[in-house]
Amino acid sequence: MAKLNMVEAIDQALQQEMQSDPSVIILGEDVGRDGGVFRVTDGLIQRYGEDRVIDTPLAESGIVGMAIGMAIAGYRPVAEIQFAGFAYPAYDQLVSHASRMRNRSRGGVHGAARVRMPYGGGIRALEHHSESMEAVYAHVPGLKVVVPADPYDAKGLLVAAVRDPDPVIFLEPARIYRAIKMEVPEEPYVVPLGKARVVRPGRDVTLIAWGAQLRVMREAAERLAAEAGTEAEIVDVRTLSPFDFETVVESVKKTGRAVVVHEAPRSCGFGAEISAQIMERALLYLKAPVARITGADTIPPLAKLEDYYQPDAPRVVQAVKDTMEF
Amino acid sequence: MAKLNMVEAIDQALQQEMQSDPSVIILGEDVGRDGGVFRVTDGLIQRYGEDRVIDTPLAESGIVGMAIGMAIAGYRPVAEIQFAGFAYPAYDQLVSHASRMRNRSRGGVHGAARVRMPYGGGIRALEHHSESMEAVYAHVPGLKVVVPADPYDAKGLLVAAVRDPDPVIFLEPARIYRAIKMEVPEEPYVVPLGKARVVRPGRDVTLIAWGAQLRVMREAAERLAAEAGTEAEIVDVRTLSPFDFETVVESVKKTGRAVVVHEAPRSCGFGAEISAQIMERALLYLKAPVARITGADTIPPLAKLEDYYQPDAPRVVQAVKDTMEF
Amino acid sequence: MAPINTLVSYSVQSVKVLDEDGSVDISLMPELSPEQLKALYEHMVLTREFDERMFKMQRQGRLGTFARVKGQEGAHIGAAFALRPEDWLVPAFRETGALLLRGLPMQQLLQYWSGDERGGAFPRSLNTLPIAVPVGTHMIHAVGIGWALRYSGTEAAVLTFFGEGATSEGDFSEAMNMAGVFQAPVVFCCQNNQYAISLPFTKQTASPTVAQKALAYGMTGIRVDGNDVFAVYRVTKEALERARLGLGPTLIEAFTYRVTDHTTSDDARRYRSEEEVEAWKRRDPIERLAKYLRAAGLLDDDGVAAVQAEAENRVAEAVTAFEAIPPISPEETFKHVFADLTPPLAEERDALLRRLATGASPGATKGE
Amino acid sequence: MAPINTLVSYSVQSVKVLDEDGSVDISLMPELSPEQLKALYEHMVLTREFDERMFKMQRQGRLGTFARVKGQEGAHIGAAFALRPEDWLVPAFRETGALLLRGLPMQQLLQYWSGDERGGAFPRSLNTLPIAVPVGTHMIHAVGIGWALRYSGTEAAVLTFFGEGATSEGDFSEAMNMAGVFQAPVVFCCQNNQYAISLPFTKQTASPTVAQKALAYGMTGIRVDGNDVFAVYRVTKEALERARLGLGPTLIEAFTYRVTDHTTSDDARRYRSEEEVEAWKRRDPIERLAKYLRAAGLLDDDGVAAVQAEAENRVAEAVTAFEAIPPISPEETFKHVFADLTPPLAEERDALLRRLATGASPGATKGE
Ligand SMILES: Cc1ncc(C[n+]2csc(CCOP(=O)(O)OP(=O)(O)O)c2C)c(N)n1
Ligand SMILES: Cc1ncc(C[n+]2csc(CCOP(=O)(O)OP(=O)(O)O)c2C)c(N)n1
Ligand SMILES: [Mg+2]
Ligand SMILES: [Mg+2]
Repeated sequence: MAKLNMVEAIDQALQQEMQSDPSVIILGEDVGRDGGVFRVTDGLIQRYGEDRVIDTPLAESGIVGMAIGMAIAGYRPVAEIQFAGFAYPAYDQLVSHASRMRNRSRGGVHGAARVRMPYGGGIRALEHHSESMEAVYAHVPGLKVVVPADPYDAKGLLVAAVRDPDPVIFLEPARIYRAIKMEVPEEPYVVPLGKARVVRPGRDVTLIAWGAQLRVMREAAERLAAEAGTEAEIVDVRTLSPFDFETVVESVKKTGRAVVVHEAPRSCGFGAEISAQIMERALLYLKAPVARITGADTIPPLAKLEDYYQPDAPRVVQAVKDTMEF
Repeated sequence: MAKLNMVEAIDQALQQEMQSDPSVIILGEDVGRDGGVFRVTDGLIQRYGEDRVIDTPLAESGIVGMAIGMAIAGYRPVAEIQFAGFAYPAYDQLVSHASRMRNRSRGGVHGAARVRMPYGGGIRALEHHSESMEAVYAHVPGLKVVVPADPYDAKGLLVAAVRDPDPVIFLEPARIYRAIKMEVPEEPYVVPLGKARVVRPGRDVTLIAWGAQLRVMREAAERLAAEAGTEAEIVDVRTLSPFDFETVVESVKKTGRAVVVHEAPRSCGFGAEISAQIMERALLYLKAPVARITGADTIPPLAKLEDYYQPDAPRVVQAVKDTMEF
Repeated sequence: MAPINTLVSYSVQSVKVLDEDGSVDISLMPELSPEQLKALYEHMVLTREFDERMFKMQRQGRLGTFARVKGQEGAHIGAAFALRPEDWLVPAFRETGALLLRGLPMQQLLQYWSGDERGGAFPRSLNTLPIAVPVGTHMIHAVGIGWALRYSGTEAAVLTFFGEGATSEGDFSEAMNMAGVFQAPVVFCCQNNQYAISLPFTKQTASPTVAQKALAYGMTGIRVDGNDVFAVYRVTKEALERARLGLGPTLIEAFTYRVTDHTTSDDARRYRSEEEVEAWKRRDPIERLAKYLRAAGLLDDDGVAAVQAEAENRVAEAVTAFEAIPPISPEETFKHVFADLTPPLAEERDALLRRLATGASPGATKGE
Repeated sequence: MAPINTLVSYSVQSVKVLDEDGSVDISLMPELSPEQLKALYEHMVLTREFDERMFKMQRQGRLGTFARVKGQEGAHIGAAFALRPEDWLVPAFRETGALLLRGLPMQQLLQYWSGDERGGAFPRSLNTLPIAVPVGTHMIHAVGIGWALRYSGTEAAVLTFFGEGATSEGDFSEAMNMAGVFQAPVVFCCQNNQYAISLPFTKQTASPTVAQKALAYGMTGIRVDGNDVFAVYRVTKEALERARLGLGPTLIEAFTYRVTDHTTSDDARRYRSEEEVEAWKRRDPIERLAKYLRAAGLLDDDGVAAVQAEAENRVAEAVTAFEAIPPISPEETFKHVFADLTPPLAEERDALLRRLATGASPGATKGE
């Protein structure tokens, strides 16, 4: 099996889905000739031409709106927004149309735009390039929200998203685009939407995260095992909407403790939803309050202060220790 | 003291702030000649003229963007978005600029647009006219989010918002625009932002809500007292951001039980944040999990099914009973 | 060296075929058979009758807020009359006549405006999108559909409607620009009824016409008298044909007037004069067409009465059919959020059904 | 009856003053004193030198990603040269020369591009907004400021810059339309450098010029040769004067070329040919101005060398000053979210400070 990083895995997923399904269309800023600013769509225009890999004008609302129209007409558009921080102009199209077209027409047509975007911090970028606003999509009925944490999942989840009949916000953690290489099967496969997974079993505490934070979790778990003999179970949420509460709750029922980690601002982040659900579904199992390790409720800082904003292993380790001693 | 409904109270607040502060400017669709589609700005253009009560073209992003420019230039713009369901085109201006201008310029300039909008369901309106998306503002660092629950607060909170140096999303529950009349002092007064209030004391359970749900809470509390002898304490959150966790947590520490109510979709609604904070700050006081009574994670239904979506007193009563028996 | 150089020159044309006294400019008159002419007339009368009836039902509390089309029948029916079944229609919310012309059953529209989402289930065969309430946001869907038609080699086009107020929204500009870039087979039809709720056209934009907005996108723009159903039909037909042939999009400004309130929630007397409204009522598109038909020997007093009676009948039947529709069940809210019910939604739905099973019925708060 | 009626006619002009060989059209040459001419030249050279130095520093890892302005000095410096101190500048991100001309200290710009937010603290007296990264979204702020200037009776105007890519964003259209409606004293200056990252202008819009986009808003639009600093200056000066007099906004398209990569993260060879770039390098705006100055006896070889040496000195000083800036403290993140620290933010800040006090330092994840 070839070892791929996330960029390559996504590129491969797109290439294979385009190959097997002529209704798959790519569109976005610089996705064609340039292969995307992160090279995620590299080589696709050479294979599939300008009509299926569309370099659009600079207009995010238009990109998503056009994708909705394509979906209505029976295509499977995969739109790219260059950075999640530039997706807000398309928020109206997502909330008012993509998420509702099916409901409005009682299933007659649907607005299943698949919208990929690099998101999250840790890449020392300019203002607006480090946004983690997954919660403002997860709160919208009718949108699915997916975040892969490694190349294998990135391919399988994206294949699932492309084949899914509903609009999907597919958030790609830019920080780990090239940071992880792993074996990725050559043939297409599906990692189903709506299923979390336990990536490390453990008995003492459940660590819950998605995307780039999974690496932080793993490091924290190793340290905890080494430093304190604490065995952390790690759950990769993978799909924020629909949320797989069963996998999460089952783990917490076992461990009795949970720490949720995300880099998005704390207030009203998806961690709050997870925390609330754990209380609702497993209060009597809890030996300590569910802790949240998150970004601050500040504007994500520029490069020099970014590390102070991002959750890191020491913070998680400390939070787990506090939780264990509660 | 005159008895005013919320529309009149807001109109009066705007009028008085315009009177005392020449930098206060109103802008929005139909706010002038028409006095606003809900008549909230009725009479203002006659008093202050077209230059201070500006009928804008139909462009929400432009309205908020222009307000940001006015704020930069030293004015206090109060923009109206006709319905919260039409604010999404302005989401980018709010997230990318209003909330960040101060931070970006290190305090040199600021984007303190005050953005009023009718929000919420219960008015038997068309699609998009019943939105309760307060959470997608409360999640944005740098925005304040305020929801009045009665005419007195509407006036005092709006005066505070107009005088506040930061951008404020001021959500007016359309459902109770004219449903409540109460004595409102003629002279201007401030209800400070960031302070919740206990509107009904009680020992057994804390009901937490904002906006139109306060009426539902009161009815539920009366029924609970009558039917079950359960004395509910009601907290009106008033400001979602910054959130007054102290008032909420203090109440829950006393009662040991809490039910949060909102009509917004459940997943990632502001109720999740409150629930998570209660657990974080008061787990050991809890006799039952914090319950959430909310709208469903569906597209808000049209008129005929609206009542099935909106929280109502029977649902809250039941939730409290379940909580009491936990 | 040519220091001041004229790079490009443009002009904006306006077209009128049918005069207010019913006479036409033969050189511009579109080809329309007597049957087509009568169909046009019948359809405009039916739409007006339906609009009147809906208004009454709204006042009786049987329908919710809706947007009347009275006085604008020439504009949107004239345009939609040029559509073929394989074309697409992407409406806003003030095109009742166009929707009916596409074959949408009247009772379904009543159902929709009564607040029953099942009314939005427009038959898929109509190639017609549901009503779009957020102003200006739907035209880009027409571009996406148009792209798909072109890409698939389908000889069909998309007609999308919107008001002049919608042209101020950023999405209008993005849709126009993308239509230009992708040469999408889309006809953008602006019903310029001169008001966006209370805002008059002159305050909506400093541009003297909507038509010239096309120039920003390298597109053709043209203005027609929107109360002249022949002009609107002719111009739209040509634009659709060009679109179907791959010759690109067109912007049509149908200059008309909203003689009623903005919606049933509005009171237009707050912002405009009775005289202005009366003057425009005299330019009624149906009257104008009737004059022509009478002069052409296609209509007489009996014909007028018959068409009116038939319209009333059909509307009455639709109202009866509407009233026979069983009430919508609360489960409907959960049905089409996603293609398949997700586990969290199933949980929420089940909770609702359990509540209802215990006899609980949703209670509005006291005193409302 | 006038069936086909020309409603309005427009043409789009282009202006050129300074030829590629350095000769000027006297009839169009703006009034500029020898001092002003020299200042223009010095400033363009300084900007280029600074741009080169920043590029080197970026490659050394001392700065983050930034957008070079090489080849576009004529466009944005020519335009900004027409500003008065009481005017406002609302920049995008590719106007280094204009920012420096406003008086922004070079070290502050270095600080900003190095990822230190304190660099955004542009002195309030400069009437200059911070850099706007989201494309197309800032021009509406210029309209709000312009509205305020006009309302307060201040005889001043606003100049806002953006690229041709920005014209595809809906916000551009909303800003232009509102500027037209409110007759805001705003000059919209589009640096059409023919690329938006990899997308060439011809695919950005079907409109042959940016200038004609003004017609959609009842505004005047004009194209100038953006590598002709005299033409840009002249046209901008006139537009600003009109604006200050309350005669409304103008759209200026400065037609130029981005001879470098889009940003330091880009590789332009992926999407355009070396020949194209080379051809445009030969139209360099600084060279062109130098030819004129030489012919006018205002510059010679020594002068060129002296100006270059002075630019190098000033840049070197700025780099030294930049390097002396003490590191930013983590507390800064919390300082300007709101005017006053809110209780929840104070709690978060205190938690961070407590962590740091225990000696914890933020740790990147292993293997990064
Ligand atoms: C995005 C958005 N903003 C505001 C509204 C409220 N609204 C409904 S119709 C309307 C005016 C529309 O004017 P125009 O486009 O001219 O169409 P008309 O109603 O005249 O047919 C407004 C402001 C809306 N529906 N959508
Ligand atoms: C809203 C938004 N979308 C995408 C981007 C990413 N991006 C940065 S610059 C750029 C191209 C801008 O092109 P243009 O407006 O012509 O300006 P230029 O870079 O050529 O000066 C893009 C797509 C962004 N910054 N903002
Ligand atoms: Mg209109
Ligand atoms: Mg460009």
